[in-house]
Amino acid sequence: MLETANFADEINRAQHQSMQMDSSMLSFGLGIDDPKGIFGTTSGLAKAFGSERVFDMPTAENAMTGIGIGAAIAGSRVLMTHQRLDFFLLAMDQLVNNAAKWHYMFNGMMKVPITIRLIIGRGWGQGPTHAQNLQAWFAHVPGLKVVVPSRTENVAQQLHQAIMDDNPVLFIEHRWLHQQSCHTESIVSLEQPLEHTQIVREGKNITVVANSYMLLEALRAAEHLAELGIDCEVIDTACLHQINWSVLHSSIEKTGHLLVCDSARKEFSCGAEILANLSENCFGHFNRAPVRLGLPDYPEPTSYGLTKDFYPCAQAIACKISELLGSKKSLEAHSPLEQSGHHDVPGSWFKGPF
Amino acid sequence: MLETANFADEINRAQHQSMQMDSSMLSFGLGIDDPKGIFGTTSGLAKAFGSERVFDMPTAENAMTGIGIGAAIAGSRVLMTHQRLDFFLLAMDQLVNNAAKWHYMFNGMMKVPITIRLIIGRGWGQGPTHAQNLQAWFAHVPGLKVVVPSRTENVAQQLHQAIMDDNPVLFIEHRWLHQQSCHTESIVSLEQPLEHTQIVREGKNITVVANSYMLLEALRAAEHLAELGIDCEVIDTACLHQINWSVLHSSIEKTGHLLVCDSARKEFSCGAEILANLSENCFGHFNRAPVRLGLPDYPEPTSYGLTKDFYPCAQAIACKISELLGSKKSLEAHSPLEQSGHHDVPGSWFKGPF
Amino acid sequence: MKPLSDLYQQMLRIRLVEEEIANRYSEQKMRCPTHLSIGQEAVAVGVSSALTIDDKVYSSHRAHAHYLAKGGSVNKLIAELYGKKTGCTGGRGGSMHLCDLDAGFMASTAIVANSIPLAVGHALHFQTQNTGAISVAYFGEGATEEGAFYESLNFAVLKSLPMLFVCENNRYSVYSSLDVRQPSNRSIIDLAKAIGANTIELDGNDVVAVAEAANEAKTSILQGKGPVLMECHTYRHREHCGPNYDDELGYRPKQEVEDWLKRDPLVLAEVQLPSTFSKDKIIASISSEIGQAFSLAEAAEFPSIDQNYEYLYA
Amino acid sequence: MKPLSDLYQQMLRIRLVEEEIANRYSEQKMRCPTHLSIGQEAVAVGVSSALTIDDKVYSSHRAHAHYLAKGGSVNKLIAELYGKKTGCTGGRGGSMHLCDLDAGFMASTAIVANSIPLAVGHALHFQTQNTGAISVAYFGEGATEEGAFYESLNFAVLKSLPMLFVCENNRYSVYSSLDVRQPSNRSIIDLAKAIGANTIELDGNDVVAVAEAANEAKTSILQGKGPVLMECHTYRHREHCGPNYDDELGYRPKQEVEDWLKRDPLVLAEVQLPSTFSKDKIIASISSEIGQAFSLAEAAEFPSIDQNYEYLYA
Ligand SMILES: Cc1ncc(C[n+]2csc(CCOP(=O)(O)OP(=O)(O)O)c2C)c(N)n1
Ligand SMILES: Cc1ncc(C[n+]2csc(CCOP(=O)(O)OP(=O)(O)O)c2C)c(N)n1
Ligand SMILES: [Mg+2]
Ligand SMILES: [Mg+2]
Repeated sequence: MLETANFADEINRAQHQSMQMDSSMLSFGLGIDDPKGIFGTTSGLAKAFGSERVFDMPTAENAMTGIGIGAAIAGSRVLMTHQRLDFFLLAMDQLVNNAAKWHYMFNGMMKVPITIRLIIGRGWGQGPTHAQNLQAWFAHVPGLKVVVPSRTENVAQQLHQAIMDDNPVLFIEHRWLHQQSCHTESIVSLEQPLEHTQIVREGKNITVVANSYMLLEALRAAEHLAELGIDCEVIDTACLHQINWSVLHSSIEKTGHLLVCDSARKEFSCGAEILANLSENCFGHFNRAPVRLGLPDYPEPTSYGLTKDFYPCAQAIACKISELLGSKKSLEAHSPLEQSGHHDVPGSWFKGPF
Repeated sequence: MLETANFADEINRAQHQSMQMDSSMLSFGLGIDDPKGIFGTTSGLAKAFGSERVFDMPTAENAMTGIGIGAAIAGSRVLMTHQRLDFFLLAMDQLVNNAAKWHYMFNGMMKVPITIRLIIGRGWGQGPTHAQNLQAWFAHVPGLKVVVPSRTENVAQQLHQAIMDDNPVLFIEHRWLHQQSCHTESIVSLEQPLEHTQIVREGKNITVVANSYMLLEALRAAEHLAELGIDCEVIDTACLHQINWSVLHSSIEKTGHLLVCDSARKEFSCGAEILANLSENCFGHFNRAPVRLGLPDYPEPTSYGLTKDFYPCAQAIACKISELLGSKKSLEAHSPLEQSGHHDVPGSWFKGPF
Repeated sequence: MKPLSDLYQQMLRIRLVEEEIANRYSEQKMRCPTHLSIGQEAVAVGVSSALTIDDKVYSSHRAHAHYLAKGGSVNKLIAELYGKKTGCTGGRGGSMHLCDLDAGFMASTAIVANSIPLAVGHALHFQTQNTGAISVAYFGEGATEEGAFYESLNFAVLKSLPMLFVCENNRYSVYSSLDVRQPSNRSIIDLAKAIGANTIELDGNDVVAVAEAANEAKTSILQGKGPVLMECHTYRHREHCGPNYDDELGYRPKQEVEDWLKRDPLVLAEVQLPSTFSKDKIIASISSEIGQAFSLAEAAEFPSIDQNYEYLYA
Repeated sequence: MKPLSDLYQQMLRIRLVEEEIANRYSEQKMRCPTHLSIGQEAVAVGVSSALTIDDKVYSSHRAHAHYLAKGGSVNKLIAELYGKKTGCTGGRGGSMHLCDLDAGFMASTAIVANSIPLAVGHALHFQTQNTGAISVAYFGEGATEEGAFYESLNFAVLKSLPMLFVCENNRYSVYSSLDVRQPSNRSIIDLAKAIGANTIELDGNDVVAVAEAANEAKTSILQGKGPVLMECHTYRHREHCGPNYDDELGYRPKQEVEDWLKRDPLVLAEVQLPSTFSKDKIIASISSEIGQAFSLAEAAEFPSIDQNYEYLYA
């Protein structure tokens, strides 16, 4: 029987390995050494590497980010973890005015090897201030790297290489991915060079671009559509700072159709950039107008009753694709994709309270 | 002889009028009542309305923003001014987690009538942390309004209506606009309803979209191109939260060509959203692939020697347009647009030191 | 000052409401992160006893007690936890975003320390409008680590605003004890004094002490003597977030937990009550109120998804 | 400790460099915002006298004196103001972003208080690497209003980091006097004490006093007694940003300005110098050094625009 690994454990493994490989490495964040170990992702680190290298911190996100940057400038390798991306809004000055610009404005004399893990909440009443994905903000700022993982197979590789990178990297984890598993066999080695933009599923009818949890939904939709004779190419844009545009351009040249799925608000988003770039560069290769899916332009409400359609799911993706391709299939054709159980949890294992 | 008004004075006038009309209104910011009056834009306010209503503040952007929001929730109308947008990065938590969401997450029970003036620096060695325009960040966040003025004619109207709006509004002023003038005759009344997206120059060959200082460059380019027989339609997207898409769509249907000029980094930008939206909605109306201009993806360097081509100017716009339209005109054809004098100042009146 | 029996009754009511939330949480119908105030009721009740409807309150993620003590509707609270239309924010905000404007409870927010500046802004409005009311910010000792707290206190003192800062020092921020977050020789009171605030340090489980201190503070504030910071030492009985006890995790010393449980604010008050005081009758009436609140909440409709676009802008 | 004549000489050198910048600024070849330290040289020189090359320094927008006193190259400073390739950041950063790694001057930054956490982070690195060096943060009294200052100090004390905080209290933030920014009864020293730092308050225009205090502070820090905050009272002579005097604007009381000008740190030191000390000879040598720095800067090339894409990523 094949053994399986899960996403949270892989994240944990990458951290252990990195700390082992670089004895200068420090890791800190609120609750990093607490009994729950940040959804299990940091369990055992403090024990293995001691409280000088792995430590809890005051609730002071702004200065603590600066302190991480300073330690990185000084020669430590730094990993910082925030239980929610939303809390990190307090530290934008340090991130943008210092970390992002340091290497550049000091003419290459110093570098800032800091990685900042940001966890995005969703569902179970996370609500307006515990469920924001601001990947578009980070991607807009020159000098930052932004990695948004989706798959258990390569998340350890992605995190390890983010940590070992000598630049500031935002590592944006969706909370609903933590329990995802894969066969240990399929896991990519930590050292294997990153594919910044990866074709996860080949297809010839339409190019579907996604990252984070949205990629899983896109893959589910693609599996289902295959049965209906629609062949989707699904591309993972995990590394937003360095999209391999030629992969996307070739795909459009092949398929002639594009759906971009954003895991944040649809407008003024990373999805907009992808759609804009492909429109500029693949003009003449589109058979129909490209389309987008994303979150609506209001905050995530808290109530179970209000979040039903807040996140586009596999079914919505399938509908959008068949609509784009002018397929006659009705909504019902995609009902196999309907989520069973509650829409506000990733699975029945999730029981709150946060 | 016609009298002229200037941009800074118009901003000043709008504030005086607003404070007069709403006796609950408070206005504060670093140096708001100092001898220089924030480039003249706040001169006389403290004297006219007293130090209870118009006051300087501690260097504490985060809490002061929250305090402004709290006063607005309580029933004051609030205007806050930052001498540089870059300083406001300290207050993203208050802006995004409180101001933007308040009305929504409390189900319409409260409102937040706060306007935040943010000034963008450029040139004279402003450098990496005094010259950022993060309009794309603000436009991405549901619940914010974002107004980016360009013209003396309507800047008082725009600011007055921002202040009188019962929602949080970011009002992003480019420092190089402050000395711009126009005939007093052409000034729009404070009460006249805003045109969120305005055709500033009609034309039939290409649609050029811009805001902020970039709009002036686009207009200069358009004047020049007209002489060469290229007729540009120039559209001002001053209100990023509420772009009147039908104005843009109709324009594309007419011209079949699009250039979007962004006053910030080109990628992951407002320009991307505009290009994406038009590609989705005007498919089939484009004669050629749409194009973009914007700032490069590195910070503004400080040195005079390094900033020469950092900001796309009228000449660059003209070149891009003739290239797009397949015109045979060479770079030299656009040399009348070349800036006279130093490239890092808006005019010879500007003598530093900041 | 209100008689002890009143204060006790209010604490008991809050306790019973929260115990019922805890009992029913595992039914998975209250689907939002929920931070119970059990063990800390004396602070909310004591402070509120000094406030009128015109005084405004802001709070944090742990806000149920503050909301109820200020006069917030229990029906709307429970309905909110159920995410129903009849909830205090119509389901938009959940447990971490409460509001009852009729009671002068402005808002609680979920980002540590970020409602403190709002409260100070409200006090600024009061000052410029000369209203004679005060603004109150409740927060945990963890929030005092945030720059927002420091900047807010500095400004409130600078302007001598009508502002009461209430710090509930329950010694923990989630699982983290004070010693990994604050210097051992740092006292919140001394810090506030150094900034120029008036201060009162007290036993936050002694409801009478809290009430007296709050009254005294309010009087001083209204005399224009500037903001007051009260540091109330207290303890939460259950886990940081959620309905259970979690002391099996071992993050709090056993002895410490036992000592504080003995100092339960309800127990401390109970022994001082007159012998004529009939607890049973009160429990019966509260229980029926609570039962009704839950029934109403369960029966109420979810808000309509069609309204999701409402109230994005005013 | 270094002899007074050494300290004086260094102050004089910094003064003359900055005066020459001021003289030439109107030529409009130094095209960047420039904040002169004239009047505040004693702090930089006194503190630096206690530091070795291994001790690292971070500073703010007003950094020329800190940079030069720590041993930063004058040629690279002037070239940087001219935006030349030979500047200390090759023209990337300008006056507000200085760096001389050979001298242990890490960086100055242009956002108020935002280099303080960096310095603390450097101290954290020193502590975990057990290097026996200290990290220094210079900042103005305005920076103490920022939460970043407070949070940084809190963490440094919590971890007992090898950290020296140097506050230059020159009473103004741009045109704003202390009374519109900080409570009248707030002392930065008391605040730092309340947080648990060791503190020294002193006359920042007395270079010997500063040097002694810095030495004492460093000894204490290296003994593991935790961070020290020095509050140095001082005054800037010229406008906040730029080469001129601006007292005609009237934002500083005339008498105050006069009193402080009399207490010029150079004047205070000069009267204590031995009679054998020959100022003229020193001025001559410094002037030639400065003249050369300006000539080199003027003659140097601008960095190539083609390199604008370099160093975005390491
Ligand atoms: C800015 C921010 N950082 C972290 C969190 C996560 N968090 C939620 S509650 C909490 C504990 C705060 O402790 P304290 O202020 O003492 O309040 P208590 O829970 O003890 O009542 C933390 C860290 C948050 N909500 N916001
Ligand atoms: C966060 C931030 N807010 C405002 C400014 C504008 N600013 C530049 S220097 C300065 C004065 C700071 O005063 P202080 O710290 O006392 O230093 P000084 O200029 O007196 O040396 C201000 C407000 C800034 N650079 N950064
Ligand atoms: Mg606590
Ligand atoms: Mg100062």
